[in-house]
Amino acid sequence: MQRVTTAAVPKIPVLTRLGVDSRLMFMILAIAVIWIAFHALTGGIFLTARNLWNLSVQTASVGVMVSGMVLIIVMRNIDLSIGSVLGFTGMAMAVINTNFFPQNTWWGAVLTLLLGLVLGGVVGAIQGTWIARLGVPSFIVTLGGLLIFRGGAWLLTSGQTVAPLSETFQIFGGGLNGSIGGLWSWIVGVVLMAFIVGADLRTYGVRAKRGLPNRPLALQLLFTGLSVLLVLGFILVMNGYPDPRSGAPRGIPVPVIIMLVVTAIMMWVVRATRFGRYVFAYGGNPEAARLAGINTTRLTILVFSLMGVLAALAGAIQTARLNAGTNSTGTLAELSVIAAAVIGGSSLSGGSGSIPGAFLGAVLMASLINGMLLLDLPSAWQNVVQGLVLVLAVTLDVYVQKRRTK
Amino acid sequence: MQRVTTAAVPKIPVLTRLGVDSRLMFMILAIAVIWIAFHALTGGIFLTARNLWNLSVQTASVGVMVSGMVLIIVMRNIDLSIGSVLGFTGMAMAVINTNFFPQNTWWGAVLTLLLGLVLGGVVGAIQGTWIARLGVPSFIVTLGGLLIFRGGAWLLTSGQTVAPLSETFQIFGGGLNGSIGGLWSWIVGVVLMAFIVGADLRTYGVRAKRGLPNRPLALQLLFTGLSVLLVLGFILVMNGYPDPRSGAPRGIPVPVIIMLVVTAIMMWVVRATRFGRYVFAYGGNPEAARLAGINTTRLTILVFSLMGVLAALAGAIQTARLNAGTNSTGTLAELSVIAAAVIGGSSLSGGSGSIPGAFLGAVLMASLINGMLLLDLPSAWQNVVQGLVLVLAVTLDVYVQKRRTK
Amino acid sequence: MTQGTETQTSAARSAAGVLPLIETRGISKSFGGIQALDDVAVHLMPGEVLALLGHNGAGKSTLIKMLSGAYTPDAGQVLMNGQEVHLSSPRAAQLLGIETIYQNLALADNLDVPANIFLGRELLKGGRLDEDTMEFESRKVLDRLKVNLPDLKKPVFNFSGGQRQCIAISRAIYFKAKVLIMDEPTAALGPQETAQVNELIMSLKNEGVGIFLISHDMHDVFDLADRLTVMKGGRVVGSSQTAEITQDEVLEMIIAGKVARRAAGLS
Amino acid sequence: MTQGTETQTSAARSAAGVLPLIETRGISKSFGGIQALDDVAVHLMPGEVLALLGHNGAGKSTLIKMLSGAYTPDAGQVLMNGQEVHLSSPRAAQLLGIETIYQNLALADNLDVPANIFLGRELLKGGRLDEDTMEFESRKVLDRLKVNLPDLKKPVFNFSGGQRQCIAISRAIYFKAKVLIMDEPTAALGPQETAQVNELIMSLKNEGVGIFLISHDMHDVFDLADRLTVMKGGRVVGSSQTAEITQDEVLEMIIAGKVARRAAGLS
Amino acid sequence: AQAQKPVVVGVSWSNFQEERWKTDEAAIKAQLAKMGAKYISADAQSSNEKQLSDIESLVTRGATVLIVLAQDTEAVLPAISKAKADGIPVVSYDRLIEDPSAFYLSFDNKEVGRLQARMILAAKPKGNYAFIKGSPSDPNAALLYAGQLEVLNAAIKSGAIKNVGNQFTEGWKPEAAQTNMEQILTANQNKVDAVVASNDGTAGGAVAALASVGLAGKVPISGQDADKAALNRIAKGLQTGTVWKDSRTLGTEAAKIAVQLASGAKLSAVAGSGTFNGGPKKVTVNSILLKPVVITKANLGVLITAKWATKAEICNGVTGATAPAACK
Ligand SMILES: Nc1ncnc2c1ncn2[C@@H]1O[C@H](COP(=O)(O)OP(=O)(O)OP(=O)(O)O)[C@@H](O)[C@H]1O
Ligand SMILES: Nc1ncnc2c1ncn2[C@@H]1O[C@H](COP(=O)(O)OP(=O)(O)OP(=O)(O)O)[C@@H](O)[C@H]1O
Ligand SMILES: O[C@@H]1[C@@H](O)[C@H](O)OC[C@H]1O
Ligand SMILES: [Mg+2]
Ligand SMILES: [Mg+2]
Repeated sequence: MQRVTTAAVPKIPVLTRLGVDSRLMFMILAIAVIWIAFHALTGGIFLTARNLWNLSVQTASVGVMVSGMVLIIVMRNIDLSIGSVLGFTGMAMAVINTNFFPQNTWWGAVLTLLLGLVLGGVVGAIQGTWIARLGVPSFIVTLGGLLIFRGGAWLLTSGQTVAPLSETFQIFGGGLNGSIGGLWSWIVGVVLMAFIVGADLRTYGVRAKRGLPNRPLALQLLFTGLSVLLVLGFILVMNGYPDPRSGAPRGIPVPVIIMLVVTAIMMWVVRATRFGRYVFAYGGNPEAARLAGINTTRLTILVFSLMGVLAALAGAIQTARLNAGTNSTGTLAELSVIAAAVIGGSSLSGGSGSIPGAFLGAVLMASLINGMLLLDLPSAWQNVVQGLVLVLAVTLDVYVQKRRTK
Repeated sequence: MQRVTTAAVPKIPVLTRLGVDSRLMFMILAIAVIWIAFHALTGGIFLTARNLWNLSVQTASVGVMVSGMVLIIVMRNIDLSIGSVLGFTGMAMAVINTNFFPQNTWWGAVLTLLLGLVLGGVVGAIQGTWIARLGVPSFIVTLGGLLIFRGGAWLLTSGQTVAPLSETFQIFGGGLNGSIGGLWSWIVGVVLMAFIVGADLRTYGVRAKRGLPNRPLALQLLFTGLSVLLVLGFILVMNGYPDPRSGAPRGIPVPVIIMLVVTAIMMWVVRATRFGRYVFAYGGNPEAARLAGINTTRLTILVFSLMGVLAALAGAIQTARLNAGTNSTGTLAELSVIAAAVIGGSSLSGGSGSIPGAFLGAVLMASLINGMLLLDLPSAWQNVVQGLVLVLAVTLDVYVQKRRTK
Repeated sequence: MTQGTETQTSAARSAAGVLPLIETRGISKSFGGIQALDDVAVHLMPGEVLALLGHNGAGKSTLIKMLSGAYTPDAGQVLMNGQEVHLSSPRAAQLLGIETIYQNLALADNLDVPANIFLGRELLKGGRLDEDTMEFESRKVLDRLKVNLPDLKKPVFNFSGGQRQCIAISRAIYFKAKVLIMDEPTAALGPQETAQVNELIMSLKNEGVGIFLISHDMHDVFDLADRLTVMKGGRVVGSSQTAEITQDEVLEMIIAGKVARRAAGLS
Repeated sequence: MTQGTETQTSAARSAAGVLPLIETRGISKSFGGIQALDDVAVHLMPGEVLALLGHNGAGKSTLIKMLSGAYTPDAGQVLMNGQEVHLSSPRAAQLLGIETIYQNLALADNLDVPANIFLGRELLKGGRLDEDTMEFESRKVLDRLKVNLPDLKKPVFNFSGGQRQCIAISRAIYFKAKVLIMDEPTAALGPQETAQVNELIMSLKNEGVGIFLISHDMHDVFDLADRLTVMKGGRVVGSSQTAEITQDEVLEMIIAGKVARRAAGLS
Repeated sequence: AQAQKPVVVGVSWSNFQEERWKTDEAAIKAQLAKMGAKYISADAQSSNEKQLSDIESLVTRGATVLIVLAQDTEAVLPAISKAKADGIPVVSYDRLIEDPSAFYLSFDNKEVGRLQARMILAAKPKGNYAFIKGSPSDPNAALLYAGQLEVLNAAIKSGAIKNVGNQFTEGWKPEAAQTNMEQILTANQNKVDAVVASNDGTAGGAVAALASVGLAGKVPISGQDADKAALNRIAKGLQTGTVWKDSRTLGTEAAKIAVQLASGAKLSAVAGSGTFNGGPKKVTVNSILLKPVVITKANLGVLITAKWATKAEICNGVTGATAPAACK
């Protein structure tokens, strides 16, 4: 048979071939563009150590919660209550911290936090149980939660602001004493870099030995090098913003450490644990997950409890940062968190989502707000620009993803 | 073979057998219980003509939008922008009405409304096109819309409230001159009752002639009778609240007429038109709808345009009711509307939803808020109670539905 | 692609004066690195039943999705009656008289049986959906398949595998097609239902409808098909008149991906 | 329900000293008015292949879903080795050694092949998922089916019908079962893949596994099954050893819903 | 007959987010209880639409007089005219409602803005000023800002004062104010010499931002409402001052006036009333305007004497030489 053909060379997308997640690359690129644009527009302010340091703290609260929201969304659920749970647990911690523990003891702060996290977990578990056992849509249950816990936050103190908190508790907020200092930052940084190099090389070696496909060695080295540089840059930035009192580097703020640790753990959970696998299986096909013998009820309850704990953690960060428990803390936070998750590639129809993507989504949103405030744009224009950039960034992303799989 | 059996008489659910939609029945029951409870708790205030008249007006804005949201949700989408679009179009109409048309002409009011509706339709069409053609998740596009049009509402007048509007435009809000009076209400009522009797009997006759299953005649008569009584009661209530100036009955408020007409049309669209059928087909299986030759892009754009028009209609009602365009009008309306749709049985995973259900959902929510206001509860407690009742009502509903199909 | 590069076989057919009802030339399609179809040419004559055979993942479903407008090819042409056509959407294919039964059935699970059968082509009466007539017509077409459906007005979600397949078949046969594409239509059917479908295929064939039949059932293929084409790994292995080949030779083509020695001349 | 009302046949079997591996008694199930199963009693001996036959919608899939823990019966009992068991969830059935291949395949479309095969029973190494071993083992079990899968690490969403079926089969056979339930396992498979599955059934049978095989393919049933049971409209029409009945008689049972005269004594 | 009917006072609040409203409410309740009138209320939760419904339901519940804290002074008018039609008198509370049928009782919001600006101007006559404004959807935020600018305009024109950043605070949220302040500081390399914050909640957020760059206590910052947390900050020297609107007086007055009006008194007959026409539409209304008091470190004691806050609340954690007189 004679061949009648017009081209069609099989085209494996170059990024896939190189083992690079194109979505993450795109998001990093988008953030880079936004950063550089703001840097130019603000006359060189945006990309200063000081502003990036602030940006990192401003991202922390959403950044802590968004990984939990990814799991919820992957499981075809939604949690509208997190802003209220944040406010409620934050207020509870403020009350506990100022009333029940001697000020300025380490254990007072830690115990306050723990009680807050337990409270968040319980609240989440109740909502999760309601959803999983009674089959009530999560939208309704958590909308109820939104109302109930917002009211609850007010009722705790009849609307009074609770301030100030103990100095030790304020550490969670990343204020003047809320970062780990230059030396510790370097220690963290060096450990991290060593870990990256070690892990990358080990994986490469193992795969090579087993004959599994690998990136070209040079490329792998480039990647490892870039990761190391990223960590280095991060530490340099964090240490580049001095404490105004002493002039010594501040180092990484505690809320940022919390955010990074949460993100790292959650990435690990999704990649390497049964729990993470089950969350995605359920999202892909709830019935298949059940038929495979997975206890889907327990899974749902767990995920909502986790979300509650993370909301409480964010509540601690916000309350400590503000150095006050207020009844409005966390209002509308659910929207920012859901938005960050969706920007990062979570689909509300379930089954897909990415923790690092969501993290970058949170960074993108926070960068937009941060930059526009530097420009001193009127808030109405801020809304408009934020809306436009949001839509455009995701549109570009969708376009890139489509071209890739075409 | 010997039979070994424990019972298992085939049990066709009694409601299904009688041709009654159990979900609607349940919701009506739930509303009835809530009404009666409030009536008792408020010492006989809730079920007065005056309060029900107010309740009907308070329901109008959400009631007008919720049917559009049902279609959007059925199609596996969401529209977060409607509150902002409501505010934006409302503000635009206020500006148009006060600046461009001579006050107090009929055509000025109508033209203002038309321009507003067109604006809403265009805004919706743009969002719909973005979603359908570029494949960007509706959550993102309409979240962008939420930000953009909220900013836009502010920018239209630099945040200034625009007031007062022309007296003719105020009619859309159901204020002092915004109802149709006793005589016209009776005319509407009688026509409606005649229509119900006619339609029911015709349907019954046709089905009987074709040998299709019918309700027992007595039951059908009971149902028709109940419907007629409902209309009668409605008219009596609407005419039971006198105009304080003249003492004459107010009659049905214009926004309530708008809401009822929109609901009736949308019910018809869903039941009897291809458009409605396609919306549900798409929701059930988007790929199947496409493969069946349905132009799913156009469908999506149409549905979002429709939503935009309805949001503008609600914007006219709200603005006229406030007799002012304010930049905060409609804030958080999206949440109430989505909640009403979900309470009424729309599933956020798509494919299912009911217009009358959503309408009843809107009534239920509005009743809760209205009733709670009549009680002397502090607002924080109101939030808590509202959240609890919401969750409980839907839980019961879910429980009833499950038992029915078990 | 120019006419000059047309395949010999199709040139030969044109010479004989009968144009194929539908024909593909050089169709290729890849999905993110997987070459699902590579330079595929098939054709179908009026009143002919062409069986498409091949191992799982050979590319049969992908090929017919090009013809039904579900996918667009990366390269290649589709011709109907010698004219190039652009099957850019399922609607476009329907309008040209191509009806398809998809392997995954493609039903809207939340709708009832008549709604699925008439989806996209609802009957109207006085501007509104004519539910009664659609129900009546559905009952008629389903009865031809002798399938047992307890209640047509239920959402098809919970119907059994075979019941769903019958609904999908009814969808495609109700609207008079010129080309009927059937992707494993009887895979889930019971013996009686299968017999009905086979009977149906024969009667449509006699009405001049061209039929693509994808099937793994060698008995059915040899009972029904005039000609068969075997695919492997996205390419056409070869074609033959069913009368001129044996089941074992076909099996060898499927498994080995080579034209059996005796059948080689026929392709 | 008391032991006293046990069926004669099962009493007879107990007398013979061999308890059925699994047995249902008086199972009924209805869905919102549709009686999908009505007083069904079946049993399966170790190392036996029991074919379940019947028209579309007869209730075959519904029956086996009771045994796999997917549904709970409205009435009736399930016994394993003479002991009543409560198959309250798919997990419960798995733990009792019952593995199932569902007709609708039940795959998590967004996960890759190894993730689907090991779903719910992932291999761990040092507390984390052992992806490499799972991939390796998946490859092994898939190779037994001679199926062609281009890339195991892709989400199964886009795999062809037959490829998906092979994944579902691998899922069920990887974990050593006592009872294997196969709901139309070869419906979408090519001839080579079907042959492999059939071979597999025979070897599992020889290992003493009891197998429920739902199939519409009379050839396969007569090749593989020791015994067959025909259902119609949610009830058991009759059962027979395959050796003692002809294909035509079975067909008559399926279509007429009555035990063929000659086979009547066997039921 | 009028006298026999018990007086029911319906109070429509715009929201309860700022802690001061609880105090207002308590004062109104206490006074009404004294006078044997009944108190009923509703909270519009910052929504114009809800306030309309709220007022409707207050009337439905039998309110014979209304006290309205308007969310939007224009958008509340339909409710006022409805009430008027029903013959129900209205006290416009704290925020002006430009309808002659409503009695205006307030601390003038623009005046509050002026006081805030003056307090800061006194502390820092020259330099870079940042403005932390209120909620963009709260018309009072604009009034406050207008008052602030009125005082500062001359200095701004002369170049003595530079407006280096002015941001609305979404929903008056302290956390939003904090982020806004951080960015203003960053944009100006900390060269912010004074902050005009529109209330104490937002001041709290701004102070937290100042604290994290070591500027808390060094940069003058205003407020309003005399929230307890703010008083503590003033005592600690972290906030310059606040504008105290003794909402107890306001509440008590409002209750008294409401009862008078309910028993048929003419608006102009209310003891101590004058007229006011300083609103944007220059409508003349009957009014009583109370004097807001500027509270700074120097006169914190006033609040203790007035039992607004306890010494313990104000002086919590305040020690050393810099402690204000009130805490010694
Ligand atoms: N949308 C898609 N994305 C990625 N790969 C695809 C897609 N559709 C099909 N494939 C791949 O293309 C190949 C051909 O698939 P196709 O469905 O055409 O096979 P088939 O011959 O119909 O097989 P079967 O007999 O099992 O139905 C398979 O390897 C399949 O995995
Ligand atoms: N979840 C359900 N809800 C309602 N009806 C159901 C449900 N599951 C099955 N049915 C009905 O019960 C009957 C038996 O279905 P089942 O799937 O058991 O048939 P089957 O014998 O497996 O048929 P097939 O050969 O087509 O797979 C059918 O009429 C079907 O419509
Ligand atoms: O007292 C302030 C009030 O006047 C303003 O309208 O809202 C915020 C409050 O702090
Ligand atoms: Mg196929
Ligand atoms: Mg079946």
